Amino acid sequence: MKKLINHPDNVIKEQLEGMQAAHADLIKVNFEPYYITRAGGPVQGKVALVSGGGSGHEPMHGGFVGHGMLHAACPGEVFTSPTPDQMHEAAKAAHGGAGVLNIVKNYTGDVMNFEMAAELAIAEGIQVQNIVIDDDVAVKDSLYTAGRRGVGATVLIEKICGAASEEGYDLKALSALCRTLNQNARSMGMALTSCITPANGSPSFEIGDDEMEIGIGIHGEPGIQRDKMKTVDEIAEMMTVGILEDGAYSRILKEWDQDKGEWAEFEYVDEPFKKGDNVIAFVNSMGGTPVSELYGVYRKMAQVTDKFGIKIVRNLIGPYITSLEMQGCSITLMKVDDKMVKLWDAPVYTPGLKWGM
Amino acid sequence: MKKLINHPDNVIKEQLEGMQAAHADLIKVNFEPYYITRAGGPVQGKVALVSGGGSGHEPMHGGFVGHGMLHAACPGEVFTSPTPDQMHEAAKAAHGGAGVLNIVKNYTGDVMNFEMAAELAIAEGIQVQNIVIDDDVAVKDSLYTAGRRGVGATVLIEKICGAASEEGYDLKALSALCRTLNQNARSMGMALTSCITPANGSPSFEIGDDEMEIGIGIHGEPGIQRDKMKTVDEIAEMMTVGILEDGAYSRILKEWDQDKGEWAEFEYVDEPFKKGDNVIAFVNSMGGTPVSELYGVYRKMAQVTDKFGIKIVRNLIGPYITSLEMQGCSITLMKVDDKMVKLWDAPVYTPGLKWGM
Amino acid sequence: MLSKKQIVTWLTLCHEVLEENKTWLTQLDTAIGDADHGNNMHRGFKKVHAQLSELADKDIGAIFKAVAMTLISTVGGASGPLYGTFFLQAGNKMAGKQELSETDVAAMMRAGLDGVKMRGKAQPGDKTMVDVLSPVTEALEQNINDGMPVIEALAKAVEVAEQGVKDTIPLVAKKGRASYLGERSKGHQDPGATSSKLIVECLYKAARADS
Amino acid sequence: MLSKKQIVTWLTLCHEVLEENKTWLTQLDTAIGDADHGNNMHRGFKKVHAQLSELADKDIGAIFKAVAMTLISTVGGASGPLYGTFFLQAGNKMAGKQELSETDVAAMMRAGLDGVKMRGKAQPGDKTMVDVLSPVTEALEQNINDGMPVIEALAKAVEVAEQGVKDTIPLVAKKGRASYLGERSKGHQDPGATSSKLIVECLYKAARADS
Ligand SMILES: Nc1ncnc2c1ncn2[C@@H]1O[C@H](COP(=O)(O)OP(=O)(O)O)[C@@H](O)[C@H]1O
Ligand SMILES: Nc1ncnc2c1ncn2[C@@H]1O[C@H](COP(=O)(O)OP(=O)(O)O)[C@@H](O)[C@H]1O
Ligand SMILES: [Mg+2]
Ligand SMILES: [Mg+2]
Ligand SMILES: [Mg+2]
Ligand SMILES: [Mg+2]
Repeated sequence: MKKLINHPDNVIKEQLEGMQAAHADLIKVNFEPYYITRAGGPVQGKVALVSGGGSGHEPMHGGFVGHGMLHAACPGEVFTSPTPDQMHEAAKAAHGGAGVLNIVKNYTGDVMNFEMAAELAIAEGIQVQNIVIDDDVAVKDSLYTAGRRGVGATVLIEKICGAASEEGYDLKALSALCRTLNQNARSMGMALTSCITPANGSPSFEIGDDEMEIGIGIHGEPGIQRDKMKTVDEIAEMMTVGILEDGAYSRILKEWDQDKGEWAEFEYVDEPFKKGDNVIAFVNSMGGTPVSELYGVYRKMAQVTDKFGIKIVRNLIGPYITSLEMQGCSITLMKVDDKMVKLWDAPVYTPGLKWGM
Repeated sequence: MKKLINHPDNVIKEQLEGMQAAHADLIKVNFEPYYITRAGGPVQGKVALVSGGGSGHEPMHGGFVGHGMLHAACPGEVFTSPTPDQMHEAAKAAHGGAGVLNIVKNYTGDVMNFEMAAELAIAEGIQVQNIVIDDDVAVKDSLYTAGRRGVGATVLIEKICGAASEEGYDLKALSALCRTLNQNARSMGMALTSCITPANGSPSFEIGDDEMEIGIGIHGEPGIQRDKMKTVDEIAEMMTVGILEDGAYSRILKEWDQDKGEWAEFEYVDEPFKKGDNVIAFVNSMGGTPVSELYGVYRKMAQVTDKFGIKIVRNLIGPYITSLEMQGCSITLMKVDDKMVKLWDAPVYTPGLKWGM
Repeated sequence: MLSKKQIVTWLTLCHEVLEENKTWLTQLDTAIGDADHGNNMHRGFKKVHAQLSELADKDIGAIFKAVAMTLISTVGGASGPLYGTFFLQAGNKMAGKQELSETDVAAMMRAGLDGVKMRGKAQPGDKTMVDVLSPVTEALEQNINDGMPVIEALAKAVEVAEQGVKDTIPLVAKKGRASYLGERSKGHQDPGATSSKLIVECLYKAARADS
Repeated sequence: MLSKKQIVTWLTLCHEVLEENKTWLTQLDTAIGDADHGNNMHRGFKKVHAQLSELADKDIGAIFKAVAMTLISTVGGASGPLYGTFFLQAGNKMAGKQELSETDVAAMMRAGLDGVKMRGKAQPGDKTMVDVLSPVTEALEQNINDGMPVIEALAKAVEVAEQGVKDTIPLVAKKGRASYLGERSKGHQDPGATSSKLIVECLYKAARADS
């Protein structure tokens, strides 16, 4: 294992110290427990947008704290969900009196820990909602699995909801927007290599020089299948077609019922993409793949969406939701209306994403 | 070799097609010969900032075409300087009647090809100046080598000069600014891995799992020395100290003498950094190293600069001048005054860098 | 009967055994997960162990609840809330007790298992820790109801745990991260079931230690 | 004497030989460069070869200048402008000629070498193509001045070229990309010197082919 690190035990702390040193104008890093909030403090009267997850996906989420995006982010150990007490401290530090929206990626650990965190905040009188993101089409059904993973859509949702919070959406409206964006988005990922976590020192899976993993998540785990390596046209086509041909998807997600004061289950059915849809297209590097290769992916993806009758109105291309140094990519398509596009275009100023200000 | 590509012969064309498809609002890609200009066309009355180099360093330079940065960029074959005819076409396409400034990284091929390109433009009545960038301190002297390589400073210079062109600097003033910025900047790079060019299919050098290359450039060539792998603190300290303790540096660079109508040689002497200097600090990924590790580098670099009495006033952290998928990093420090900082802060809107608009 | 001292011994052994088996649990979680289960469990029980001295004067229920809080705030991932809920529910059930009768031991396991199933919604056969905790709980309840002494009942529980963890190998995961792999999760032993087995073994070892 | 046909044969052979040796030149440029010299030279002379038929009616100087333009606009890197300037200066010197006398051949090499040295500023000993082109030019001038026929003079030039390229091996590079490596460039044969040797060999083979 060769990484630009010191002792594996200190990686997270030191990288957070580096982030704090680099972005003191944008973020404030708390060290015990770990969380990141905006340097300017809580934004009074606006819903606090909070997310978190294991470290190892940078810039997500800590790099997305700042104006127009997250109010707080909690980094756990590498690839490990942060803990409720950590998320609770972050929520309290970011809370501006208008409630907290937790953007929760759909992993068993993330969901449970964020639920316990929400319970802690609610017990202290903070209004909270948890919206679960589950955009990964590689996981086919929700009955016999832990459900679709939350992957690329998370980045797009954090941006759009961050702008909506800035615009003054209340918790109910912001939750509704977040829910709709999740239902509008589908993703697929693949890997050329695995990755090595500092704590373990060895690759998360072995893979040959002529092989690739299809349907990966973001935690270095194997995908849903191993294939022989193909051309980027074949790969991008397979992934984009996989997204576009994914049918109606139904599952049950838990959200907080404000009136009853308890968790409630809701069944959501996502409709597939159809001709005439406008989308944001996100081509993401898993961390080790350079942007030049992403443009090869984008080229074929754009040909496929065009043939399907879908219009790409905005795009994002680069390493935004990563798995350490893994080589590979993911594609996310998110159906958007004009309002969502305006929120996408709204100013954002974070370590990981900047435009408009 | 596993890459997200189709046939190696088509990599550059296809990646440029992907860039065009993704950024039609920002850039216009010409395919025979290859060059990239702004989608809005030449900017009348402003100096056209042009650069170029081998492909493989994305987003540099094509990803930096747009408002507030380059007017045109020429991509050659991977790691191969583009040709004079290509650069000449680009200069003509970008020329807005106020002359062309070529930002030329100091490699034998880049310098010679850009000189021949300048001669072609001058012969057609276009005012041209070539400024050579040579910030790499790993190459010690200029008498017994081809001189210091142009590396990380190039990105910072393209940004600051792009803003200056926007502000209306004429060719003489812009050239002077460019020259000063080059003299103010020093860099050092290192690699954990080599890289594989599509045309060749094998690593540019072999390196063990417990080794690193110090003093690399950006073309996958070996560095000035091979070392046993060290901690990020040791590496960042060595690189930063190497930059800060680099003494006065003298060399001869060629520029166009407008009055005499010929190339002339000028001796430039760069002064070392000193206590009290304000700098822009740029921690760059060579392409395969994720941003999280860059923050580990930044942390120690900032400690070293602080101890030296240098103040970091702005920074840039991420993959901006790369070598395909190489894992490694580079550090650039550039002394800046208030005017330069204002130019750094000025709006920029390109595929690879955006803020302020 | 299990004394408070033996309960504390149990938790100490958990720390030692989970530290010894950190690499093994990591390997299991590498094949069908994200390679953090070994580190997660080690981190959590190391903190538990560090706190044991200050918990000495509390009742067993309070000790379990403190363990729960520590695991929840230290482990993270899926196993943190699950094991945390196990000890929280066990702690509620064992509130005020200074020692555990045979019946208490069975009730403790039942409360813990119910908590894990309530929190994670897994059933036996889903290829999770429930595939160990469930048969262990049922065996304890059955044997203790039939009058078996605690050491013998726990010895039987260890056998059941060993069988339960082996039984996860051919299963296709339906819960947790391994479920993303579908059929590819077959042929691999579940990490959480393995740490559960280790924890049950430690309880048995503690029962045989000084009271 | 060399006929125009033999000059065209020379350029055709350059294309074939540089294609055959593409991998070898790549390997040399991998050890002390950026691994593109083989592809650069192949790309350039492939384009030269494709244009040869339409150059058939031009004089030798014009052929060389067309070769120069093609190399300059196709090769890139350091070798493009250098070889381009070689053929440009050779072309200027050979303007109007339909065949080359022995003296012309020596003058052509001298013009080309001077162009390379003017453009790249390298001296013999810097570990570049000049370490082949310079001794070759001097040998040709000397031998042809002494009355040696062209085929024999070129045979001797090939020997000198082979020695010149071997002599680059122990040198520390002082020009070009290899110079960044300092002492580490020792022990490696220079790629540009190697392609120069190949080009000289092709000229010899062309001199022995049909006129
Ligand atoms: N819903 C669930 N119910 C019960 N146990 C579960 C559930 N989900 C996961 N687990 C257990 O957690 C283990 C993985 O724990 P760990 O690796 O620490 O968490 P993560 O999967 O978040 O990385 C699995 O092996 C499984 O036994
Ligand atoms: N200044 C120079 N003068 C003469 N030859 C040079 C000079 N610089 C480089 N070369 C030659 O060019 C060769 C490298 O060519 P090539 O790899 O095509 O270009 P680049 O170095 O730009 O990648 C070297 O082996 C050397 O022989
Ligand atoms: Mg985990
Ligand atoms: Mg080159
Ligand atoms: Mg795990
Ligand atoms: Mg080369």
